[in-house]
Amino acid sequence: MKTPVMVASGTFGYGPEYAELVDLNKLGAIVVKGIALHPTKGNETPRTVEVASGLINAIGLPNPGVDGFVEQYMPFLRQYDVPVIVNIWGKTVEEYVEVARRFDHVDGVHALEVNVSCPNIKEGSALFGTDLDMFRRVVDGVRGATQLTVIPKLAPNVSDIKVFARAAEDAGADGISLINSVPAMAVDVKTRKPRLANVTGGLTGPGIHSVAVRLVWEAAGVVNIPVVGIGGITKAEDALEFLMVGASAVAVGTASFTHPATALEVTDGIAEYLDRHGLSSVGELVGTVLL
Amino acid sequence: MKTPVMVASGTFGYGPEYAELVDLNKLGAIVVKGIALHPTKGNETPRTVEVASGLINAIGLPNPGVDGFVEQYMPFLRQYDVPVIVNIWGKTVEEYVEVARRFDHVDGVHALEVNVSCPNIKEGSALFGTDLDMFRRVVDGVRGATQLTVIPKLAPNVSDIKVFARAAEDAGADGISLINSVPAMAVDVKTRKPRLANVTGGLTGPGIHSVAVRLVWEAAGVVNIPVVGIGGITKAEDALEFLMVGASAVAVGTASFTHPATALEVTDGIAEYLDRHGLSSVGELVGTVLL
Amino acid sequence: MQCETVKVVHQDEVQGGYRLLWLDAPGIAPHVRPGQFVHVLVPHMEEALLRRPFSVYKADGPVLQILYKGVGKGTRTMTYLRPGDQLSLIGPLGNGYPGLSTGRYPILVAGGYGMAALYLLARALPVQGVAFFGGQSASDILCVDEFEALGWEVRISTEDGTRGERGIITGVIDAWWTARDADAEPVEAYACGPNGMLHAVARRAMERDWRAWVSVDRNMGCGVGACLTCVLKVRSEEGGWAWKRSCKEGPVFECREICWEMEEAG
Amino acid sequence: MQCETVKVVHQDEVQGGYRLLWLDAPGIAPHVRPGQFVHVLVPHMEEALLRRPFSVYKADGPVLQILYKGVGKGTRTMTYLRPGDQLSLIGPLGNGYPGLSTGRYPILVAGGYGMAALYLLARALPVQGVAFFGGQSASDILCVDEFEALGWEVRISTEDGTRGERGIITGVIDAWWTARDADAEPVEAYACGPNGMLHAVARRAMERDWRAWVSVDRNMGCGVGACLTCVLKVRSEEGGWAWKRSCKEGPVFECREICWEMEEAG
Ligand SMILES: Cc1cc2nc3c(=O)[nH]c(=O)nc-3n(C[C@H](O)[C@H](O)[C@H](O)COP(=O)(O)OP(=O)(O)OC[C@H]3O[C@@H](n4cnc5c(N)ncnc54)[C@H](O)[C@@H]3O)c2cc1C
Ligand SMILES: Cc1cc2nc3c(=O)[nH]c(=O)nc-3n(C[C@H](O)[C@H](O)[C@H](O)COP(=O)(O)OP(=O)(O)OC[C@H]3O[C@@H](n4cnc5c(N)ncnc54)[C@H](O)[C@@H]3O)c2cc1C
Ligand SMILES: Cc1cc2nc3c(=O)[nH]c(=O)nc-3n(C[C@H](O)[C@H](O)[C@H](O)COP(=O)(O)O)c2cc1C
Ligand SMILES: Cc1cc2nc3c(=O)[nH]c(=O)nc-3n(C[C@H](O)[C@H](O)[C@H](O)COP(=O)(O)O)c2cc1C
Ligand code: FES
Ligand code: FES
Repeated sequence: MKTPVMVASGTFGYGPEYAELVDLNKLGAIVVKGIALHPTKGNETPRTVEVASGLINAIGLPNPGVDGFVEQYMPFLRQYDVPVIVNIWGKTVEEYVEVARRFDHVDGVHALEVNVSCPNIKEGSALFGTDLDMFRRVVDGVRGATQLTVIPKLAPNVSDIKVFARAAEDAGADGISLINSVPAMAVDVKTRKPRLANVTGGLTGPGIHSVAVRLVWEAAGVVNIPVVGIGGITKAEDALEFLMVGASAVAVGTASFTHPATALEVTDGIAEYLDRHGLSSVGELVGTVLL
Repeated sequence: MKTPVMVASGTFGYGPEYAELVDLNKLGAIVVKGIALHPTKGNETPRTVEVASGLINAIGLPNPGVDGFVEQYMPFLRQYDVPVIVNIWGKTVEEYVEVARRFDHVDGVHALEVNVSCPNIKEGSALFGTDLDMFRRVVDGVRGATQLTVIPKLAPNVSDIKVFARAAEDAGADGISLINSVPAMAVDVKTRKPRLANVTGGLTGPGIHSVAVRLVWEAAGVVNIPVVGIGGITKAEDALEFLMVGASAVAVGTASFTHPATALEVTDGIAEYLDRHGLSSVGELVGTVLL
Repeated sequence: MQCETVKVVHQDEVQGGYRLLWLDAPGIAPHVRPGQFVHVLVPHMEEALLRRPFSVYKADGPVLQILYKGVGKGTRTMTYLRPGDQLSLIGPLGNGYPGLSTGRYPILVAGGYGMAALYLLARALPVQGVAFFGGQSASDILCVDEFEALGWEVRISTEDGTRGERGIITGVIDAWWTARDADAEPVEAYACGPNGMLHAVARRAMERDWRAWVSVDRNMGCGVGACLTCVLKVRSEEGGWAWKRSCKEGPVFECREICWEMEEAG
Repeated sequence: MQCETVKVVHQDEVQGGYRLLWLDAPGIAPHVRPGQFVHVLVPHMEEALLRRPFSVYKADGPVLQILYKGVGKGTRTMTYLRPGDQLSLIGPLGNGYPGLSTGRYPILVAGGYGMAALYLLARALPVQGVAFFGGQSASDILCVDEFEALGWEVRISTEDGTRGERGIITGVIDAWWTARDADAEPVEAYACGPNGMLHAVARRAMERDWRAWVSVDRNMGCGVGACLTCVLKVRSEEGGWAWKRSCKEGPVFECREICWEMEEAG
């Protein structure tokens, strides 16, 4: 990776959406919106609602399915010199495994991020992220189905993130990423209706940053595989916090909606920080928080 | 209660601190800062740090102990016509039980809020809030030790809040309150040091409101005892959301620091809402979210 | 499409809470087509993460104008903008209105800011027809002189009768339609306004064989097609439906595309 | 103490980034005692929840003045305040400086905004002594004329030598002390400035038998004693230590009270 700064799944489309505004070649990686075995329509609208320093979304993982994605978007993505990480999900362990298997030999796909933690899937998928046993089965299954780099993405709403981080490592994951959005809900008191058609959704944005830093710190402390820090990054300092508590890379999510070039600015800011402190690589920052 | 709007533990001192600014008689209840068996000094400084739409605190529960509190503050509080709820904590189940026993016959104390979820206690107290078995033992013990109303205060950082809500009800709690602060961390990237002496702390304020609404909704759905909604209230609408998803009362926390009179303004705002909608009591709003 | 830091040139109130904001946007303004919008990052509102979408009212050289009303947090904060203030704009966005089909007669139907949103189109169309403007009250009827100056006939209704006919605009449209020669050219309608108005236009278009382009107002997130917030249901080939992104494939749709019955709720 | 919505009367830059803010605060201003502070809710900064504490520089009738510098988010946002803008103030807060003990000679020691923070005291004290003002550069030396007008002798040092002696202010204090008559009245010092300066004054006070009141600058939450953010360690009766709240029992402490060795880190 040219930079440890990636763009997070679901917040950057499949690449083309931001290509006019952001030089894709300057991204650490593009993590595309979650892909399932078959095309999926996702939730009814409204799908997002803005709250204080946050956004709650219940998009519901609409996607063109593995084949649709490979056909519609991979030719575009292959034109760029940027690693493509496919975020995958399924409704059953078997679906996860099948999706992983299909991506195994797709030219231009560098890694699979395993979304076990999307709170917007009703059919039980949410449980993959908070039930340790189901989590293990999914990671195990995906690991067995592909030679690609496998990065389970952890849910924040668990009693002990360390247990999930270790389980991912034990199951042979090459890295972990965290956090996914935090389950949340908002009500329109005028109409007494939930603000999201799906009733609940996932909170993202600057408001969850400090929660994510704490979780990354806990998780990074118990595993030896690389950790990707995600949650509320809007500026270089936010990314540096993740690196210092133990992440080796980061991903910018919601902030791309506000400022499409956030990931590039974070990259520049990290470079300046290294310069100013006479450091030659990001690696020299990882896990250096002074306790 | 004259109003369902209380002030949350730790954000309103013991009463006198805000008495010049806020008419205490107009509060639904004062929940005082957490009290333990013996006087406690709390954490080193810095103890709080401001983040986007939030505050992270690691005060560490300094308090004058049961006897010190009763002696120093109860005479003051008895002058007012406002229910006093004492927030209690301990380092062991035995300590919780002993604190509860001592408050049992203290004149002017109306209820005990059992803080099992303060993330800033190192000696294992944090576990009371996330380990179901320890949670049960504490609530059981406190229940057995007092005739006072017992309100366990739930931690937000669990995989399934419903399990804890039901456990509280099963153990004989008279109500539950939630949420306590969300474990979080911030790093000063200039010094590479955590911004809090305690390294981690608890996030509160508007940024956690939607997470709290979701948790109250889930918890209220599985118990028949009253639920107190806490988290990020800054205006009447925020409190109304809690009521609509099933809370019977609410508590204002961090917002009192910003606007000391927030709780009174929320009370007024709820009254106006009832008026405008031709409702005669708050009860008519509880749990009325339209799904 | 680009993301440009632009400068406020001027801002003032037009009438009834509607305000006009002039922005110096040399990168974006020259490229705006009728019906396109810009995505505005409102300054001094850090706790709000999303940009706000606004149609471009006028675009002359490097300057573009937005006509808006303070309805919520973002638009109310915008009223504080002063000359020289900077803000970030993404645009031009969306597909905009198509040109007039040969042999068709153009009508415009607008409510609220929709009048502004149709101005560039009115200026670009080769033929001037009738513009129907509806509102609650006289203060909601905007830009009439501008349209008349372009050669359009403007017909007005207000619900309280303070300007034009009393009632909703579809009454005026229906009267015009009834009075119209049966063998006049077929109509091509362009509409922008509240969803109810758009649906009313759509129903008439489908009954009367008009072509009708409606610009829908959906809550938006990214504005560029990435977040899938702004989707609406359109008919798909196999008789089913599919989501389309109103920021990308819209905000303008031919009214037959939209699954109105399913959209009513949204 | 009250929570008052006050109006900005005026604001301008004094020098080197220091700004003077006049507030019409009829409820609070008349009650301010020297060394007390107000807790300001900075408007247009909704994502920041905490108020910012500022010493009162002057209080005349209903108007109080704050002298501040833009060092962070809150203070930089304050620079945008214009006459007529409203903001919420809690005050007066804290204990303030005590009067001069009989038979003592007063000296003031200040750095940065500390010069402003000592003005009301300088005006109130019955005896005028020497005021020692230290700063990085000439632009950090504030309010000198004001103090001289009150009859104080002002001695200055700057680290870069652009005003007064070159060096830190303790050098000037030490020279003054050495040159002083051995049998002059004992000293009572009042200090406000960076923690290092306060500690340096405290060391001298303890060696030389001065009484010394220092106003500490701790991060604050509530400002009224409820949150326990602003605590510092003071010596307790049994030879141990206890926390005191600098917003309530402080911000002014007699220097012997403070556990300096434990506070160094904070
Ligand atoms: C393509 C497009 C073009 C637009 N052009 C203009 C224009 O030229 N002039 C103009 O004044 N407005 C225009 N709008 C509407 C404008 O975007 C909203 O009024 C604005 O986003 C509201 O932001 P706010 O922060 O003030 O309101 P908020 O505080 O976000 O919301 C206030 C109220 O408005 C509702 N609301 C918020 N956003 C929308 C929305 N997009 N659609 C419907 N209701 C909404 C909320 O639900 C709430 O009830 C356009 C919208 C779209 C989608
Ligand atoms: C009793 C008291 C009286 C004060 N009087 C004045 C005054 O008269 N004039 C004046 O200019 N300032 C005064 N201050 C300091 C002033 O409160 C801070 O400069 C201000 O709170 C910074 O807010 P900010 O949002 O601009 O900075 P932030 O963005 O919050 O922080 C900017 C930097 O300043 C540091 N900082 C923030 N608050 C404080 C603090 N309270 N003490 C030390 N460092 C801090 C932060 O750690 C950060 O490095 C006083 C402080 C206290 C406690
Ligand atoms: C609109 C939206 C859609 C998202 N879709 C996905 C997704 O498909 N798969 C996934 O793993 N995470 C998804 N996420 C979560 C993000 O990848 C990221 O984990 C989260 O937004 C936290 O980062 P942020 O605070 O920087 O936004 C989505 C987030 C948003 C806001
Ligand atoms: C400074 C501070 C101290 C707190 N102390 C306690 C405490 O002693 N006991 C407790 O149960 N909760 C404590 N809390 C948590 C609050 O009671 C409340 O649950 C939390 O702040 C969420 O509400 P809010 O978002 O409205 O602040 C404290 C919160 C803050 C900010
Ligand atoms: S607003 Fe994000 S896809 Fe349209
Ligand atoms: S600032 Fe809250 S106790 Fe002092």
